[in-house]
Amino acid sequence: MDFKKSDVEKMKDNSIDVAFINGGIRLSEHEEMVRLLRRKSKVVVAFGSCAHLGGIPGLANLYSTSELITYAFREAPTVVNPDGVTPTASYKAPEGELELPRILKYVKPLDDVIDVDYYIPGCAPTPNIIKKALDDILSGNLPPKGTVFGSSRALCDECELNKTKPEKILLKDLKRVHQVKLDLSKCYLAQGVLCLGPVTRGGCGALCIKGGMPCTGCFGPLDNVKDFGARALSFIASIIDYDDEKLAERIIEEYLPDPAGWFYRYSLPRSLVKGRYSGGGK
Amino acid sequence: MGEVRIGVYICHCGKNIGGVINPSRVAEFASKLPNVVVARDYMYMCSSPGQMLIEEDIKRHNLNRVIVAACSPRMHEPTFQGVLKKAGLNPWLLEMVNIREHVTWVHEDVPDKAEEKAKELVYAAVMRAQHLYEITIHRLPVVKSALVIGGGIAGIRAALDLANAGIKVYLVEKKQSIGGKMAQLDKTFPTLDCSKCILTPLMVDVARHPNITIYAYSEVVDVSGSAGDFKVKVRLKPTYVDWSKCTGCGYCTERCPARAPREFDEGLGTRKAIYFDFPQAVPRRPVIDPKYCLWFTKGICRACEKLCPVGAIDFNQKDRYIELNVGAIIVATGYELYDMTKLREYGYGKYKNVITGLQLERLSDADGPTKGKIVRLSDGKEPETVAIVLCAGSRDEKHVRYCCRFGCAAAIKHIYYVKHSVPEAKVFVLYTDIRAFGKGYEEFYQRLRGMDDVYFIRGRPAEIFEAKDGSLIFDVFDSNTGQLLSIKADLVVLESAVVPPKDWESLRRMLKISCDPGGFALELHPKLRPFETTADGIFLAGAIQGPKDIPDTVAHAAAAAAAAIGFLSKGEVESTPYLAVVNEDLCSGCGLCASVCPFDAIEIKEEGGRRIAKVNVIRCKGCGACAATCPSGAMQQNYFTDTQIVSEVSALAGGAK
Amino acid sequence: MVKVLLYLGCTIPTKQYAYEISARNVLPRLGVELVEFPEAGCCGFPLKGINKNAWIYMSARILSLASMRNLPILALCNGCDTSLRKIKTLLNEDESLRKYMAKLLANEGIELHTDVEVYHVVDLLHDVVGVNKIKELVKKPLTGIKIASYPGCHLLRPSDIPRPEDSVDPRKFDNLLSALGASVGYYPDKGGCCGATMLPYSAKYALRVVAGKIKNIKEFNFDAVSTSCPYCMEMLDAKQDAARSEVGDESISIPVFYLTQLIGLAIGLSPKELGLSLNLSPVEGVLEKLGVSLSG
Amino acid sequence: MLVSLEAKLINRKYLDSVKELVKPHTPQYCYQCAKCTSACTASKVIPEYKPHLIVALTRMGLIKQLLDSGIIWACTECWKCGEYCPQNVAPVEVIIALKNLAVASGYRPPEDLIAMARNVIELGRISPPIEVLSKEFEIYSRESLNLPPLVRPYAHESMRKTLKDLLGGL
Repeated sequence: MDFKKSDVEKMKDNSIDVAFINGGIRLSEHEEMVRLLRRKSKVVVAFGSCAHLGGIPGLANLYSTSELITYAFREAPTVVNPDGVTPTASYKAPEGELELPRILKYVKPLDDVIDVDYYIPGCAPTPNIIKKALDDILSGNLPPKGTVFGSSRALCDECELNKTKPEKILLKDLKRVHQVKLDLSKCYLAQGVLCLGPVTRGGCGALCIKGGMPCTGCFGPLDNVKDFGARALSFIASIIDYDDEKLAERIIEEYLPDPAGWFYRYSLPRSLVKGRYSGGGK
Repeated sequence: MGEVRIGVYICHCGKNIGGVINPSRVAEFASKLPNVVVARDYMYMCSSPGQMLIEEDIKRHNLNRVIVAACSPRMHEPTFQGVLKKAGLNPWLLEMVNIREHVTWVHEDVPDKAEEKAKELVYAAVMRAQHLYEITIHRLPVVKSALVIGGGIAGIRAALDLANAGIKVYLVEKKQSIGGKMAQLDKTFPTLDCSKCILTPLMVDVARHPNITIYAYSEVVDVSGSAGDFKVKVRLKPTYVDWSKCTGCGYCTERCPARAPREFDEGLGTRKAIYFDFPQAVPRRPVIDPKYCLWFTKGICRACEKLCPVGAIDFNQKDRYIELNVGAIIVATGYELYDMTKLREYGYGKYKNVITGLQLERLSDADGPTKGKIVRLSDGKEPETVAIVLCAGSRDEKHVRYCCRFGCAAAIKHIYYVKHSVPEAKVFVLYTDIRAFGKGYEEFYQRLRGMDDVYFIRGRPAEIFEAKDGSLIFDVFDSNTGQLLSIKADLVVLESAVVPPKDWESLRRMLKISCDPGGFALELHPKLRPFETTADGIFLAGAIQGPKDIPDTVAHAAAAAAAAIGFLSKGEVESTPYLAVVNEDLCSGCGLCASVCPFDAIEIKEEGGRRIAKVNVIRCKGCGACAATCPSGAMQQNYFTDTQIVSEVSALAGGAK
Repeated sequence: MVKVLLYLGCTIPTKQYAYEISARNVLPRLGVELVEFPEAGCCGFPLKGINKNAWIYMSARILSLASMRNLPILALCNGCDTSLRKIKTLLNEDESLRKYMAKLLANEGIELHTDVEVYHVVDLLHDVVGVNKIKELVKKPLTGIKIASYPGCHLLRPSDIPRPEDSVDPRKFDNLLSALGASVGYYPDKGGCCGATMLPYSAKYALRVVAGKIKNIKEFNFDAVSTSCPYCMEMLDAKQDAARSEVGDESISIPVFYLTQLIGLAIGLSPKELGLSLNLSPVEGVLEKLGVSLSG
Repeated sequence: MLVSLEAKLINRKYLDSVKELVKPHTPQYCYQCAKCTSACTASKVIPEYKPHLIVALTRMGLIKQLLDSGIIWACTECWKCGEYCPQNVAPVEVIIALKNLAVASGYRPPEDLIAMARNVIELGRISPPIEVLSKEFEIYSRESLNLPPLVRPYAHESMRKTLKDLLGGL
């Protein structure tokens, strides 16, 4: 369908110097395209959270394909579809039988399908990181394979508010950012606002923090951390200061109605459980 | 350390393991695993030939990892670590696999599957062993001095024992005098010695001992540092008397016109506003109670100042603070009586003639408010009948769950007091069980129950009411006679439940030691290490570990002192091998580790413009809380790093292939 | 002005008419607006020995019906008060029980709700209306009359659920009597039981309980007794003669009043408005002291 | 009398159902201090009535003997035992459970109680309104006292059905 595809197919293998691929793998077509690009490229860079970790669309992994289709084409509040038509893989039109790409069971990050050399994290990637990656690649000063561009330390390391952090952070309450008047000169976490800076790779320059928003974790985990959400959940659980299980549960119910959305916003397909949910859905 | 070279040793443990699975097949399996140089099985790995086998292999095959698949590491990990050490290897290059408790003992009936499991566990250990590394134990010298908190009989005994062993002791007591509860008692069971007669010589010994400094009327306000090197801040409360000038002549206390309820008499008697706790007080230096002193309350009088022959009165005194540096701390803060007004159905605090056992001690004491005569408090008359109620608030889900451990013996002693003071009185003892378990207690019980007009009633009153003449009436079902008895008594004595002191909780938090459900300090092991705590260098003496009578308290205190002496004379403290270790390069200084550390072992320090977590190697107890919390994986725990655990877990998840 | 559902229970509207009459006449004058609650039946208290669930079900019903009216319940009877508060607590704590009861009630179109305030006369008057307000309304103080307050078991116990009175040291009842100008005082059996629940098992023993209680009150020189429970009234007042003959002690004799009747007298209502001619104990002496005559 | 503690006399099923009914109270924790009996209203007038003994027999599983005696119906439910019990046994709750168990096992409660229960089923109250006598032997009724007439409870028919189910064949 895409005329450019045949152009690329005609190219010699390994004839592209660098391919920057963004987006997660959602359709069978995506798999095909990235395999093709891999074959033709010397270096493949996963570009942005979706390619790196699966990204926000990866949260769809909490639902089955049929649930997703039913919701998207029939139930969503903005949908008008009186006949209840949903997409099918093939369709008989007067012009002949048309085929659409198949929806995969799960969204996958890029390296679930092909070998990836480098990662540029971020949703969206910040200009400084893109520049650094380009500089390194163009100068031939290539880092070890598998490197994620950005800092090797968590965001707190470069966050200006880190020095305002009290000696101990133990929280009786969690607050979402719209529920408090945020003091922009004080560590957000110390104010009880769920900031994922401690668990997130730095390198962005703490742009969101400077803009009055806590970190939501788009740069993903650090090298030593296997599962971003599990780590995030574990550190939050550690600093919630209740001996009473019931009170702690109350915090979760009240302030974390959507833990998967909070802790795996960008990385569910990269998690150890990968969100392979097979229940009825909510 | 270069190439990984692993030796695997499968123990038969006689028939314990060998009778269920075939250890040589497991060894055969292990020999093919990555980096395994040698794998063997042996009848008793822990025997000296077994140990020798490993030692020789280490030398011959140049092994640098050893895996022993045998029993629980609780049992023999130290044994095999010793083998490694002897062979010149770091002991933490050992990995144990428990194929006895975890395999053959529990899966005896399915030997095939058991063997499969043993293999899988060995496989996981081999994968984990690839990532083991040498662990260094840090050592720090100890300060050879000790702090004893609390100057009751437990603190006194512990302080004397430590001091006699040549250790410098600081004894901090919150009241004016040391002596504690024992000083308030008239007599002690089961021998009925005069309590003060046996206690005061010890108090004097403490005061005279060159190695002991007493800080009376003082309290510990802050504890920092760690085992072997504690820094302790002590508040010396203002006494308004310059104790360095005072000679203890007592002239001031005789002439003071202001009266106050006497704490030492449990509120029954009165004392002056300037006072000693009791005549034999140590130190014999008075304090002024500003709540009752006429100068503080009304701005008049100052008689004591005018009369003091040495000019020691100083109304301008303020709090003073001193800092002590000690290697060990002994906690001997004792107990308190449970507030009997909470046991409302018995009317303590509402009816005058309902008193506590400790109040009876004061009535019986010659130095007490009645000069030793036991009387009804409402009218001062001799009681014709006295009812002693045991388990008042003890063994009660609504009050105190546990047994007070001395109420029974105290009640028996109290029968004696009553019969001694008012020989013709009738005494009713209302008990649920008599627990006369100590040495000589049963004999004591026998002696008192043989007395005339002493009636033991097995039952517990439910409600006590006041009759019109101020005596007390209640019904009690006596399961000895099977009758519901209606009793009228002139005096009711409640053998109160026992609880930790009110201000104990803040001290406990300062010391960072745990407590049991009753709030008492938690010992390291209830049977084997009852006078140590989870915090190194902090020991427990007496009732703060749980209710105790005097013989048990003294024994416990002496044991705590012996343990502290042992600790201090070792000369140095060792870090745990399971230390938390920071990869400073990865650390972002977010500080969450410090937030969760229960031992205050982590500090966030500024270094080269960055904030980095630093672990105090002596304070760290290797609990792993920081490592589990660290969001960036920079904090790892020795012997349990993420890499070690994940490789073990993935090996298990993937199966033995 | 406080608005409540007048919940009468069983004994009051079928037998203890004096309580109903005095409550209906007195409470509105103290600023309590009574709303009829005729659709409410028994609270189930007498059924609990036969089947505990029947008890829970009946009280759950009352709570739900009251919740539909969106008004607090005023229970006149101690048994009703205990039932409603106990079942409210039970249902709030036990999810499976709550589900079970919701199912039973759904059969008759009632939605289970427990979010309803329950008052008894004593705590409503003491805590909501207030002692001072009552004091202000007193026209004929009960000066010189020493009255034993007798709250009755179920105003006090079980104390692990919210109770109108303190279980060991009940004071509110005495505070109310003091506000009327009466003198009050201590007697040991104040927290004791009237024995009413023992009646079905043995009248003889139940009467001995009554006799013991009156004896204890007289020992402490009281002129009269006041209660706020129809069962206690039935035992102390109606069964007083029987109790006297049971133990053969002529001294067993004391006037017994409902709290509401005494308040009524103090604020100047007539004996008729208080149903005083229905009291069977010798109340005439006290009335005479107050200058009130039954016939008048 | 000698009670033979044969295994078959100890009725675990009864004991378990009592334990279930009295939750969160704990008859198994009773250590026989008899504080309940010291407090008990009924014990003061009925010497053979002893709550601690009822709990002891229950704990031993000797429940049939207990139910045969009928003594449980003497409880006044004054709740003093529950109030003062140091082990949260709450004998009154045990006794209520035993009463329930008795009815469910075919024992007959006192007749007056049955009559009350029947009235609750049929009328919604333990009795119909009655005429009362004053001291002067005047007869009074709700009507003569100008009290509003009583009505049947809400949804009486379905309530009857539910109650009949719960209360069994009384």
